[in-house]
Amino acid sequence: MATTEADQRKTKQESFELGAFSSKLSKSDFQELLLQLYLARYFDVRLIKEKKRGRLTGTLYSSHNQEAIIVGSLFGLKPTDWISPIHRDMPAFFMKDFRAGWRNPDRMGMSVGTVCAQVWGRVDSPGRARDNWSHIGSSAKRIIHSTSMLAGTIPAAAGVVYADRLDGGDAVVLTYNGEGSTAQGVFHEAVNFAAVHKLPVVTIIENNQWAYGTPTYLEFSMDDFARRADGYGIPGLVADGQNVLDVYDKVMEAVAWARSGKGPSIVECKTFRAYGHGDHDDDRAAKYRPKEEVDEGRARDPIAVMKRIMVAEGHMTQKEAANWVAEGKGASEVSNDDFPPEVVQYLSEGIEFAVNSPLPEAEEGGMWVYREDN
Amino acid sequence: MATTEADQRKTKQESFELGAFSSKLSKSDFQELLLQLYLARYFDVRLIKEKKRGRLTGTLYSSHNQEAIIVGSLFGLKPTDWISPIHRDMPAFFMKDFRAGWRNPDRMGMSVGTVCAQVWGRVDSPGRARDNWSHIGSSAKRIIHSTSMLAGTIPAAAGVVYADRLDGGDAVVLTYNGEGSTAQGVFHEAVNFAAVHKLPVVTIIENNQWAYGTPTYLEFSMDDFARRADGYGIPGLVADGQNVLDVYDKVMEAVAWARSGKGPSIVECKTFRAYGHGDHDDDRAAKYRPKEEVDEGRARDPIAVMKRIMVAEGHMTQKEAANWVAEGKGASEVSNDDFPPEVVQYLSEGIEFAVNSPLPEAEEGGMWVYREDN
Amino acid sequence: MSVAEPGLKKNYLTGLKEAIFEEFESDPNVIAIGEDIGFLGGAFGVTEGLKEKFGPDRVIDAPISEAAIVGVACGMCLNGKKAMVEMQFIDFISTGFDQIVNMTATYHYRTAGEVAINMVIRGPAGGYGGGALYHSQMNEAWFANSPGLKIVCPSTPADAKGLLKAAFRDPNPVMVYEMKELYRQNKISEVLKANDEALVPLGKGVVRREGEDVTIVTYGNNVYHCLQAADNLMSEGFSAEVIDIRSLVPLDEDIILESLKKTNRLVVVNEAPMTCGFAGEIVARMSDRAFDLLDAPPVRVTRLDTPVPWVKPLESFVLPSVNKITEAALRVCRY
Amino acid sequence: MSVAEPGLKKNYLTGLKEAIFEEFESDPNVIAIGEDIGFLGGAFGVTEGLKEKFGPDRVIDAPISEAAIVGVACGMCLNGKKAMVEMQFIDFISTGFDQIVNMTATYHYRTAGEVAINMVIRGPAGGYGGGALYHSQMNEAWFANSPGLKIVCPSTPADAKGLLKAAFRDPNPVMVYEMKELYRQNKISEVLKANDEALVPLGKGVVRREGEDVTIVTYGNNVYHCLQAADNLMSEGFSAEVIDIRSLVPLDEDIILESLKKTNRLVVVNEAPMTCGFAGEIVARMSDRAFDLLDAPPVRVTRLDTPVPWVKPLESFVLPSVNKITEAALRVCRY
Ligand SMILES: Cc1ncc(C[n+]2csc(CCOP(=O)(O)OP(=O)(O)O)c2C)c(N)n1
Ligand SMILES: Cc1ncc(C[n+]2csc(CCOP(=O)(O)OP(=O)(O)O)c2C)c(N)n1
Ligand SMILES: [Mg+2]
Ligand SMILES: [Mg+2]
Repeated sequence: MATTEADQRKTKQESFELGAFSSKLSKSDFQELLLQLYLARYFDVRLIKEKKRGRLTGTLYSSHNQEAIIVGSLFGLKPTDWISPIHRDMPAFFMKDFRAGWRNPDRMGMSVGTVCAQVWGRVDSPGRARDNWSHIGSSAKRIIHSTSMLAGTIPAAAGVVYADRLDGGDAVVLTYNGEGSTAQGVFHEAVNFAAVHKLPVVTIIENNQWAYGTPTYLEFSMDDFARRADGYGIPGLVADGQNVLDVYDKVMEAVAWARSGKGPSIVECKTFRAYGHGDHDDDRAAKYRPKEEVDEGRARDPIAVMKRIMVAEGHMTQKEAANWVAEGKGASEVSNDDFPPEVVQYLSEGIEFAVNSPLPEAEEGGMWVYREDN
Repeated sequence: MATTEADQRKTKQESFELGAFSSKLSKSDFQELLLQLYLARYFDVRLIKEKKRGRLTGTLYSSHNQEAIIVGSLFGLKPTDWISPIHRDMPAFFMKDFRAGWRNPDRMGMSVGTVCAQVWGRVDSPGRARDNWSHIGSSAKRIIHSTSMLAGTIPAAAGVVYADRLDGGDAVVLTYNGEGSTAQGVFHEAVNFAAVHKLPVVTIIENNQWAYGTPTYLEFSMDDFARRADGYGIPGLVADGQNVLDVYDKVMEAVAWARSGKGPSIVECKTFRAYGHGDHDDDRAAKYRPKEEVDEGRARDPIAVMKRIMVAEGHMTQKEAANWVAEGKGASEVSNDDFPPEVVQYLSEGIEFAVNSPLPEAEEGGMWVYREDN
Repeated sequence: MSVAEPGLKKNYLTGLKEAIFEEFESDPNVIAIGEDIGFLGGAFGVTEGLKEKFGPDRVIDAPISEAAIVGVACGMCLNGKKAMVEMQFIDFISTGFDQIVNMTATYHYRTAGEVAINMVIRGPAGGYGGGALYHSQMNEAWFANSPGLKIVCPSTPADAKGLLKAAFRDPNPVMVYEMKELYRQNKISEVLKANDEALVPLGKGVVRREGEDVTIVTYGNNVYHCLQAADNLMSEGFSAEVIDIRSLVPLDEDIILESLKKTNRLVVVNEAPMTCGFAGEIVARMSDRAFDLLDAPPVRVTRLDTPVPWVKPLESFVLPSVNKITEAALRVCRY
Repeated sequence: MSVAEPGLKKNYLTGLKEAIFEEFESDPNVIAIGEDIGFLGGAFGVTEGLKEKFGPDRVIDAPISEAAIVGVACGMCLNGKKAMVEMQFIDFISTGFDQIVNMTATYHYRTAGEVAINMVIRGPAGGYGGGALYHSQMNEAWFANSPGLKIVCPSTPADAKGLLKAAFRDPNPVMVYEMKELYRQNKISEVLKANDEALVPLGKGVVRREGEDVTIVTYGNNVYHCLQAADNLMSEGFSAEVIDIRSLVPLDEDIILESLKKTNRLVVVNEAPMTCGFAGEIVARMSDRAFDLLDAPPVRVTRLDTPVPWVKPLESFVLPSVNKITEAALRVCRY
């Protein structure tokens, strides 16, 4: 699978030691994780295809190459835990609490159809198509409603678990943040608040090296972003964001720390934004980022990394690994045949639901500014 | 001079080793520093007396017991350096560039009369009495105009030296901040920006253990606030805020670092707020703060500490040290006789100027919203 | 903290206190967060005793982080709490601005009614006390232009209590502009009702003085200036009706319309800068809805378009005053 | 980046670009700071090529820190620079809000004229593009209610260039609301002047279409909706005068008054929420100053008091449209 030179180099660097949590996973857990990586990837490439076909408008913010962060961080959560995803975490909305069964309606995550209805801007989206892309949420499913305002939901995440703790709960909240967004003042205020009150807030940094057109060295001046944690007196962990198991291990460590009452932490997941900031930016990104950097950043595809680990652990044969080769390919280079059929099927049903959902009535635009009942 | 038990205990802890910069000071430098400590203290107690006498209205934010921070940090600055003081640093406005001569009109600091006119709310204040207390400044004197918005001027401080560097200057800026104010988002944004651009911004934290009625453990969760610096990849120093020489050494270290192009740093000066948040808060502060804590916090008066060092260094005799005993006394316990006459004289002239300055004309209230000339 | 002792006259600050203590008492989901509201009891003492009584979990001495304070409160509300946010001075709300207008205010709208944020944001506001630029603001217009927030501004102890209680009970975020110059003005003290009896509905104005010749619409501190101006007008032979709208959003337009039917003349008074302030909003609504009723230009008396300066001559120059209101009303009456 | 080629028609975006490049060229103290304005050239490409041409010292790709961006720019201006701040979308200004209204806007006032902050804050604004709650805002009223700021909103390429240039030259902080839906509308392209010739003074409105029966006052995107509405009105037998005020603060009241002398009827149109929006300000000023001129109620057509929703039917429901303007104007004409 190691096709490019950079990939081969990286492959050699890879150390596949399993951590405290991942070493307890079963073969079927591994298989499930891999399947989820495929699904997250498929979500991404399928939407691009839909847009190319003209079935879809609006900007797409791709999680391509960053799927291990979403999948690995969600895998060990309790159903009662909260999450606060942002623009690059779209699959998280429907992958939360996947362990309860992808199609289980009582699962503490959104249905894939709901999320697709959001992408399509239809009335069956969680917010009835009032705000776009990832700006949805569900208090019933314990997903904080995201907004455009970067880092703007971290205080709410702290508030949600503060309330939960008061009510005797043990919920943890994961907040997802691009590394660039952490320059926001409110990031500081919220993490500091969580530190003071030892709140179970796990701050995941998806350090994909770029914030739109700005490289990290113009955003902050540390090599490991996780060191930001030292400034709050809380733990800061670094995870290999391409390795779903390492993400799982580090996040679970942080979650355990949080759940035991020790407070917040930061988990930096090192990764790389494979394409443009959004799909509108793909062409420009090819100009403002050096090709070598991009090639190197894409080389360790999380699906490929997981396959290598599974082979090494004896959970997969080389032959099986060659079955669905979605890794290392852009949206235009893959077809449905590169994905496990259950993944294609699952998302297709969601899209089916979405396209059959109508637009909201115009009058809804004037509704729900206030709640009327007292 | 070590009168209370706590004082004796602290005295024993005191280590009087001179640092890289203070060890180069002459006897007259020591004398000057001590004189400046007296002056800062006298400013404080005299204003309280003026207010008690009914000559003055408005809240007074006392720097009592924290004077070593102002005096020590300003002592080694170049005239071209900038400062950004806040509510607790009132004497800094006229003590900047004191080395050029207290009464030198070309000095890069405000005249004491101007500052007194500000306290009295008269037209000869730098802002013609438009905003109160420390909310003054002077671009000619390189003092950033403070506002009420805590931490709100740190970005401007970064901007000022960014501009200076572009123009080929080597100015450093000192920003003064209460430890509580650092919880503001804009503190984070500005320090991060300075770190990214390696700007010569020295962030002084006056850690006086309280932010109004809130103790530090509810403001942040570190023992040494200076560790906040680790989160930005910049140096963080701790100074004994009661020892003017230690403040001088640590700030000069930070200034040298900054001036040589290495970038920003944080200098935490550990001190204690001797009285209320403002004089309106004196009575309440006596309730919300444990007496032992207050006694211990007041025990190492910066004037007393400096005298002990001067005696130890042979710059002062025990007898001389007993000359003006202002230390360890509240405003109601001291008289002019407890201060060197030049100090009393200097401030009295300033007050004289202030009380002879008229109020601004009412119509000025409607002026200067915009600059008219193009 | 004594709650609603019958027969005793209470001041404005006590009205606020009683509202808070009663709501804390009756609903265990009520939480307070703000700077120095616990150990100190708030800069003005509005929450004195609250932390002792209800504990540090429900009464949070927050770091100096207005954005996080609002956002944390918003998260609490998202998870079943009713959060009261105290701004130490309403002027400092600017650093929490985004969390109010983009996060909190829009929550119900963008979730299509799923989530209502039951938050109260309150704090000392207004000038006339020599507080200067950053301790005198009336910045309610920023929020009136930000859909999703309700805004009230009580002028009496009973309204302070009743509107604040109503704000707690309302499922939406409600901002309470408290007039700090009225906090301890004993001459406006009055007997307060207890519990549900004390409630004052949001969106209902009140006629403070009846009159025939001109309608003066105002709120907050200026209610008293307008009442004095009405006295002055009387001696000039004009009778002014003074309406205290109390609630800006929603606004009781009918009470103004009713009055205009009688007086056919309108003066609107408030402390905020004139441009895009709430006085202009009232004028604009009435110019449309009551066009035929108006026999004279509807006139505003507001702060000049300046910040609030410090020393008395300057402050008086820019803020509305009894004289300025009287003059404006005379101009309108004599039109 | 080509500057002012004679005879060639340029679009709105190019107008902005030319203004920036010319000002950078002619004054070495001009600096730009914003998110992604350098390597990327800005989200919309307004500053494309600027960093290459003038270097990273003068063109700063800032961290995602709106408050620091404004504050750093303010400090630069305090020390002799002219700083241009780009907000990636004007919606994100909310997180830099305090630095604008309390730090920057008040600087000249609180220093009694010592320091003027020569800052330009500009960014893409406005709806009609499906940008939803956080990429569609017109929040100019917040700043109109914050004394010390000037505010402009150009609707044509020449005004985009000329007002932006004037903003650079003005010693005060000036906010430029750019209509992103107009950025690349080639049908409004026009020939642009160069350098000083291109300047458009702040505070001067312009009559976009002359008429006799009703005055429609507006700015930004809605200029075009109003012109279309004027066509509709013509077919109903009414001739509408359309005024583009271009500059909100300061406001050219005289141009409106002059028009009202002729038409005696007023409709004001803008995109912001109605309550405390700038449309209300214009109505309030005219109700006072032009009371005797008005033969019908002055009417506002604005966004409903809601956020801007995403999908087309919803967005159209809440924003002003040609139809809504036509109807309102007809109501006024037929009054
Ligand atoms: C407060 C705020 N400022 C600016 C933006 C515009 N913006 C949207 S995404 C983005 C870059 C985010 O970079 P990063 O946080 O690293 O996340 P990534 O997109 O790389 O995952 C910017 C500047 C915004 N949404 N919110
Ligand atoms: C943004 C903002 N929020 C709140 C306040 C009110 N306030 C003024 S001083 C103060 C406490 C400051 O504490 P600290 O920073 O530790 O400084 P100290 O007074 O102890 O020197 C507070 C909360 C303010 N001025 N600005
Ligand atoms: Mg990133
Ligand atoms: Mg302090």
